[in-house]
Amino acid sequence: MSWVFAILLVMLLAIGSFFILVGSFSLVKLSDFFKRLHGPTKASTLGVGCVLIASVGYHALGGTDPQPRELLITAFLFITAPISAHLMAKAALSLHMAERPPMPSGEPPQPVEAVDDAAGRDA
Amino acid sequence: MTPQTLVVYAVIGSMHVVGVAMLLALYRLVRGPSVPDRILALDTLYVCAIAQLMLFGMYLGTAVYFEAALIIAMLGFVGTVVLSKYVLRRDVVE
Amino acid sequence: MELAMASAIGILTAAGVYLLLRARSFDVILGLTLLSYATNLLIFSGGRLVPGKPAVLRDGVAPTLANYTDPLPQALVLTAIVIAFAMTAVTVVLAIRSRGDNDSDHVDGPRAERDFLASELRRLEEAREAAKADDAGGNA
Amino acid sequence: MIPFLEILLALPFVLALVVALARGLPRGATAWLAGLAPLLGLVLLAWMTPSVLQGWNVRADYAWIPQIGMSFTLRLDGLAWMFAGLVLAIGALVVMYAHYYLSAKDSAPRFFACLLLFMGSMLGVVLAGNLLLLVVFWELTSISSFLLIGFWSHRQDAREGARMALAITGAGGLALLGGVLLIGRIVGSHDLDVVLASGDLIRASGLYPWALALVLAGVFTKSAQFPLHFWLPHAMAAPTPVSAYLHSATMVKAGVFLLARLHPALAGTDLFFYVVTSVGALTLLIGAWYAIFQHDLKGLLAYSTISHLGLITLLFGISTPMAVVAGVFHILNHATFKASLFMAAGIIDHETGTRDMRRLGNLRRYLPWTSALAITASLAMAGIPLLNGFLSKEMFFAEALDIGGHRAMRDVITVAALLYGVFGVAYSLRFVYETFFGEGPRALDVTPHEPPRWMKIPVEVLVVLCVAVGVVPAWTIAPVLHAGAGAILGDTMPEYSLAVWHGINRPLLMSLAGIAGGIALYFGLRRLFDLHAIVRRSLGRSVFRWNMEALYGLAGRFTDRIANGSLQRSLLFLLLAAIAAGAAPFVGGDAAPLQWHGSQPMPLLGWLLWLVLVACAVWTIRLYRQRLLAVIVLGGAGLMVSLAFVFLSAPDLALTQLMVEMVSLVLLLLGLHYLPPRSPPERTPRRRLRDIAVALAAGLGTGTLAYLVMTRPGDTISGELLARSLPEAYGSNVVNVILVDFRGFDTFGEITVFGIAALIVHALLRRARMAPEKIMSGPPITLPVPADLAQIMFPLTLTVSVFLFLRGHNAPGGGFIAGLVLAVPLLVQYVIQGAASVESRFGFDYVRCIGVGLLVAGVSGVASMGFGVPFLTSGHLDLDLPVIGKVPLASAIGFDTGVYLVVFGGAMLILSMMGTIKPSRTRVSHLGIMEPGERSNRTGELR
Amino acid sequence: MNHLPVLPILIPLFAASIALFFEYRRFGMVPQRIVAWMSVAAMLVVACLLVGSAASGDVSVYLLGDWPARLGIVLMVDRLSALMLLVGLLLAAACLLHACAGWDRRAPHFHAFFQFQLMGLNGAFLTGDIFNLFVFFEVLLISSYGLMLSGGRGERMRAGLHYVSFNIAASTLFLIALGLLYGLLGSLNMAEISVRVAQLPPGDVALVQAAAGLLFVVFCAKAALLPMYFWLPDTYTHAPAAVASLFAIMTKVGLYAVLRLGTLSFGAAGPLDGFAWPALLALGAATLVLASLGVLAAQRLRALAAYLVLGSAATLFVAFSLHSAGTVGAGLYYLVHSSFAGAALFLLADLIRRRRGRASDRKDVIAALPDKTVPGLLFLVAAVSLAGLPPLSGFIGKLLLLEAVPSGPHTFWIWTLVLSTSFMMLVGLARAGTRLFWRVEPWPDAGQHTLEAYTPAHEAVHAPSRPLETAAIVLLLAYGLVLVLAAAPLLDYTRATATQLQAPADYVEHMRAATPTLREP
Amino acid sequence: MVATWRKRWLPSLPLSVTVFCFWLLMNDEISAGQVVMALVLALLIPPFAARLDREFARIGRLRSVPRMLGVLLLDIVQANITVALQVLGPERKIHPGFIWVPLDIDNIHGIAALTSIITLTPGTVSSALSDDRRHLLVHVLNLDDTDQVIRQIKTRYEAPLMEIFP
Ligand code: NA
Ligand code: NA
Repeated sequence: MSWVFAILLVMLLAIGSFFILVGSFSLVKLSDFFKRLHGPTKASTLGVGCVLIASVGYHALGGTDPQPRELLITAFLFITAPISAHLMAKAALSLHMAERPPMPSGEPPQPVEAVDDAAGRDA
Repeated sequence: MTPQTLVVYAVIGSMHVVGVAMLLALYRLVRGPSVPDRILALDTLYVCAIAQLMLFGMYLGTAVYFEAALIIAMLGFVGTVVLSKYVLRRDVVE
Repeated sequence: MELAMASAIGILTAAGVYLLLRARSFDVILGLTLLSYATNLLIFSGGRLVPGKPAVLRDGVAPTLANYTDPLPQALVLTAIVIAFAMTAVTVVLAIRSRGDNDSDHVDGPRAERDFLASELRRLEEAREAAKADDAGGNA
Repeated sequence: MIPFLEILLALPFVLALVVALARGLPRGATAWLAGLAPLLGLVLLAWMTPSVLQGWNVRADYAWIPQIGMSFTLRLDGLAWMFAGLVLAIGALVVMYAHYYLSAKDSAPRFFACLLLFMGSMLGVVLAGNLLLLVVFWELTSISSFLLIGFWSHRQDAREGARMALAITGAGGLALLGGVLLIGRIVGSHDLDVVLASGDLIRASGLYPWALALVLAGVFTKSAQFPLHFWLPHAMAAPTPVSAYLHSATMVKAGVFLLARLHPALAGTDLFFYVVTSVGALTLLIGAWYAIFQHDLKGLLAYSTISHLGLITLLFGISTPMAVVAGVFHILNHATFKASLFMAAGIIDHETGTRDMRRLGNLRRYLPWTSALAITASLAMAGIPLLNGFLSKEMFFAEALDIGGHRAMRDVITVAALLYGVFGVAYSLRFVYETFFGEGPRALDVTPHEPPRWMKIPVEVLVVLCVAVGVVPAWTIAPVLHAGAGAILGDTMPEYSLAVWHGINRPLLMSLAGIAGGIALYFGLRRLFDLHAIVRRSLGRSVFRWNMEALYGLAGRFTDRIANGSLQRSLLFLLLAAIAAGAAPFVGGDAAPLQWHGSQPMPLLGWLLWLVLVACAVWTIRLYRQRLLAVIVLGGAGLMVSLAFVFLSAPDLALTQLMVEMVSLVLLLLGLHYLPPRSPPERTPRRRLRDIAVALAAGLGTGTLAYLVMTRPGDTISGELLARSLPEAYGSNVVNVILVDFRGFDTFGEITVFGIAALIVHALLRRARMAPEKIMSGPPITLPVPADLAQIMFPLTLTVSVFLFLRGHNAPGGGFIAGLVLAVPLLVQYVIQGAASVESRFGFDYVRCIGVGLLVAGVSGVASMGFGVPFLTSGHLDLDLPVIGKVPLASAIGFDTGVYLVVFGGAMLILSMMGTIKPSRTRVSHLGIMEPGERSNRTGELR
Repeated sequence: MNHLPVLPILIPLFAASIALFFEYRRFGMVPQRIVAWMSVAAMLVVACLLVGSAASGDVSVYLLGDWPARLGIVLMVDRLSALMLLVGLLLAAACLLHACAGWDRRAPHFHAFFQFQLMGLNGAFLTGDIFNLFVFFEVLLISSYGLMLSGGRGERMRAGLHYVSFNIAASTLFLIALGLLYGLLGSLNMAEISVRVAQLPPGDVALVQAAAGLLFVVFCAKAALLPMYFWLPDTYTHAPAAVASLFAIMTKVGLYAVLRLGTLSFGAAGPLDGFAWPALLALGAATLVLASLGVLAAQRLRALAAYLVLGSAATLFVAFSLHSAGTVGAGLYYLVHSSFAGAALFLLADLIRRRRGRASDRKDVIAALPDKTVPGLLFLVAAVSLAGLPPLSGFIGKLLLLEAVPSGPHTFWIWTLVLSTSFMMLVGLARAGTRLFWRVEPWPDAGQHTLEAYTPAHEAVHAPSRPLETAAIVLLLAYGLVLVLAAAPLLDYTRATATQLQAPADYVEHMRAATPTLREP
Repeated sequence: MVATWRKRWLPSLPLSVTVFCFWLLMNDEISAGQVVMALVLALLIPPFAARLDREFARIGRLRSVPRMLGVLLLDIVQANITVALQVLGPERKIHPGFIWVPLDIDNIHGIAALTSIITLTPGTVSSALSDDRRHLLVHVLNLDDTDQVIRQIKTRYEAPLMEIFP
């Protein structure tokens, strides 16, 4: 392995882990659920993506795994992350009716009920 | 120091960083306050786990953890989906 | 490393046992789940803790315990996980059937539930009495 | 050689069966069938009489359990012959009497079957030549007498009397068993001949007191000796033929029979003498005294029976040869007059509708012949000369006066004997006077008259015997007595003369004094007290009842308090037992000290993950009352466990744990829908503290044990597994090879468990209608975007599933994981698209899928058996295909296919059943408590 | 290749799988019943053959997967295994007969569960591998859950929840013990474990003992020993009849495991030899006393039967804990007896329960009992047998046990215990019998309460007479009769079994000597 | 005839191709055997999976795919950095908000793709689709200019997607 590749890998790893960290950090730092919801997308796109690319490169160079199989992981993440985010947002919206913006057409918000026990904040 | 060891150090470092990220997610998981927060935290933990797996595979120079990472990427969202659906409707399968 | 594993096993066990002793079916199920984590880790560590040597044979590496971890406990844990899952499924369904049929999710059934409600009422009553007494005392 | 003895014994049992089964027969036929047993038995006995009288024992021997010296040995010696004759003869009379006695409502087959059963058991007792066999028949008499006493089962006194008799005599039987076993230990055999020949050995043994006590416990309970006599009067609730039989010739005589039987082996010590004579004397007096105050004819007779049995016991206790002779003689005499008296009492009851002497009287006017018979028998009971009772009583007096060596005892017994004479006359007089003389009868519903001719015949026969024996004993009873007593005494048989007149001697004077005293006592009592007003409660019965109630109360309290049906208690004790068992080896004086070994160093990352795991576990506890939150946090713990597996070289485990984690989460949420969202608060802090203590102890214990094990150097067979995995099982993922090959059998069981779990879920939810905790308003939500995305996922996940399945043998994966990877995406479809939509597109029969899977796995395992190798032996084949090249095929893949199908089918069955529970039409309020009007529908079953 | 040892596991597996294809609603009950009976018959034949070959003292070894015993899983058939197998199957035949009276129709998947249950039982008796024992325990437990719950509702669900939760907790403990044992000894083969225990360094003995102790706690919990029997009365009371009677063998599985491991793995004159017996003896005795109190206290006939089963298990603990060849031999005889007699009483209790209408099998409620003659007789026989009265098998069992108690300090109190508890059971059974069969109308002085609870004859449910049910009970009681008549040969067998258990070296030798057919040893 | 056959056995060529590539990518070596296996799966799985389809994909021109992917990649990187800076900076500078984005695209696959893209781009999360599928609710982490966000979404993503999924 040459230094060039090594440094490239190190950079990828650094970027990746940085964004993963920032993603989690935003979970802790931000004050509102919808703000926090933006965090994991960073982790699952650029964060994990960089690590995966690093992994592809590392295994290809090391000969342990010639195929760029990690791309499949990215593919799956790119399909599943929106599903998760969409549903979490929907769930949160149903709990926070007040924050829900009115429909653009002016009709009232859909009466989405929330599960009352889910709103419970622990004592 | 060889390029190899440099990368290994970087991998180890990254693993620790991701570990810290998991701790941060843990904070949200146990603190809440709302249920979607916890769901989000669990989801984040899963995402971090993928990174950990890949990093550990690099550290060992083996591909045996690929399947596990693939599974998390492919199905880790199931928990999130089901939990969110529960919050939305209680009836997970309608 | 063993210390961490053993302490984790211990904590999971303690948590599981505590929940196991609760009075509601769902809590018991949660306790059993925690216990099964502890158990799986314990069986697993019966093969000693060997990081980074999965028992997937590689070319050119002698198939000995020096190069690979002990695979047998892993196989045992796999079986244990599956069985624990099967049992969880049965317990959950049983819990909902029991609750559906008996109108109570108390593990000891509706009678225990009635006892519980009665004691809750008594407690409330006592609290109210106490409050009243306090009021009276305050007024005096 | 005709097996006479066997036939003799078998007759009653066989006929009992015949009578019981012959339901449609006329009553007369039933009675004749029943009577056949004693009659034929008597014939057989007569056949064997010559050899018995010549002193030969007739024996029959069959091995039963030779290992413990239990054999089916029958043995007819003089004593047995005498008793058998008594049992059969009186049995025959009782059958005859009973035929007329039983009313149309009573089930004759049932009665006679029980009676014959009892008769057979009694015969067994007297014929048994092996002590264990004797115990068998002994307890059979208890059981069959229980049935007889409780024959009128609609009456509470009958039920209680039966239970009391069974309890007391049954307990005595158990004691006897203990005694017999002890004798067996001393002698080394249970054969009666051997035991009887080993008297010295037994008496010399240190176990003798125990053996004696236990045997006597059997004897005394059976023959109603004080203080366990009280069951006998209560057994009077039985129909009179039963009383006549049980209390004259059989049940109670079994006790004294045993005393006689084992006399050679046990008697002859001071212990024996003092215990038996004093119990006998006490019983004698108490029975007689109480008899005076009974108002019920049968009650009076019962107490008199107790008294007479006391007398017989006393005689055997005295143990001199003459006393034994007297005892045997009195057994015979008592049987005859007591049977006739009971029958007479039965006739009176039958004709007047009452047995209460306070209402009877003057019956000689109405039933002259019966009265004459009864009066004669009563006089025999009182011991009036020229009747048989007189002879044995006089022998008793003679023996009482003749006791040597025990001066004090002699005096006591002499006084007792005199009192016995007095009391005996008094109660006999009361019986005669208040029934047949004086005024009355009072307030009867019927006018009494003589019973049917045939009903009196048994009484007549017996009374004639009383008189005959009393007048000419030497011509009538002498050979019988000789045979009976001779069997007990053997060489020590004394010279005695049976005659009415022995001149004026002290016994005669005692007799006369007794008669005079008795008359004086009865009439004196009558003058002093209103006898009719005295109501005696049975103290014994009260004590018994009280004891039983105490026992039931104790049992009830204990049982309720201990096994109170609380799951928490069950679990608590399980945990405590486990903690105790785990800690026991390390506590105590000689326990080995623990050997601590060092731990491997742990990287920081490890501690980070450890922290996550532990925090998740602890917060699950903190949040457990808010169930949804607990489930989410628990998911974090599960993920961390998977990661631990990853770092500790177990990729397969990690995969499986992950998959199971996801499915479990779904499962818990599906379940939570039908459960309250929160757990109510704990009741008592003390309880919580206790639980915390137990939890900590369990955790500490498990953790410590785990640490100690983990840090020890290991020595396992796994090295060989690693070495042989690739060359012999053709797989490089050793864990998977273990699962499908080395220990494929475990996996077989595991998938069976999985399949069964799914079937249980199916069975439980198939038709269940359950009220969900909360029904959301509006139609099901649609999720078009996630649905679309998940749909893209689906074929890809299928591909991954196939991939994991095929690769499993050489890389992480395998049938189980692949099966779940197939199931989970489908589940996601259920969640996102709704059950109806998915199931309309995929017409899976998951139940059959499980069946097919199990069959595939089984068949692939069985296939190897065709090649002469064991089940599940793997084969390997390298297919050389064109284009593709070499394709390695391991037969284990067939097995894994089965696993795959079972897991997929099982997981889907569970999840789809849980997802598609039919909601009950009743709605629940937000508290989860149904409104009152809706309760009827709550069972959850479809109508 | 002699495949006999594996057949008792495979036959029910295949039968169950096939039964899954014949769903009642489409095919009716007949195909399922045919499958079930063919399976039971085949297993009975196999079991007889196995008993025949084991009787000679031979230990059959079956190397699954053709791996040497230490690597793979091994099935071992010695006298004990063969006996347990046969007893279980004979019992199963009667239960199946009872179920075929129509109860199988009401419980979805009954026949599949039933066959799985037999598979689990047979597997547990046959396996020579301790983890495989766990697996078969789970198979038999989970199928017992199925049998107990399928088609049920109401209280049975709650009782089932108890049963299931308790057993899962116990199974968890089982796993913990196995994990520790494997970690300490490095083997799962029961015989191999005994060899390794014998070579244990002194410092590890206490650890192994702790693990073995946990294991024994599990088995004792399944066998319902104090203080872990609380689950049993409730469960057995609420289980359907055929199932409750099949459960009569379930407590015996725990006992089997105690006996097997106590004599083999942790016996064999190793450093652990006999470590558990004193405790088990004391607990067994205490359980026996409590069980007899339970018999007295039981308000329902089914609870009474449950306590009798409990008492029989406790008696067996006493017998086995004395660990002499004589007591173990006697205990095994008693085991056979109590399985059959207990099962018979459960079936009978159900019969009575249904005939008494809403009074059910409650002792404290007076109710008419239509057609009581046959049940009454059967009850009499079962009660006499269970109370240990002559001349039935219970008496012989207790007699053998008393006879076998070695002379020594224990003799006195064990005799007292056995005899006095027999007495209490006798009293309890007599009371139950008189109340159920004799007290069929209230007596005149009965209180208002009694009169209100009274179910007169015309209100009693005339449950359709199902001849198969009675036949099943008669069959079970007939087994008892055979036990009486064939006591001597059976005792020879059980004593030989005990001797074989006491000298496990031979067993270990057989295990080690077994060589794979194709592979290298 | 051919159409029904195709619909039944080869319901979606893109899907078959995807499965084929997926298989080859997933395995650690490409051999003849693997290619055959990939072909088999590519033929077997889509008919099976297609049973789930509610609305079949109408796929138009694929010309704009590479360009759009490039744009997306660039946006993801750029937005990641932006959002990272926002998160690390003081929170008061963040002004989040919801906006309803009116949709012109009506192909459900297109909508799904658009939603995914919006979510995958840090700073925006698509939270709900109106029942008539005409509006998409988007949460924006830092909402300075509503119209600009809407415009960007519509031009950068919706337009090319409408080409791909007409
Ligand atoms: Na549902
Ligand atoms: Na985004």
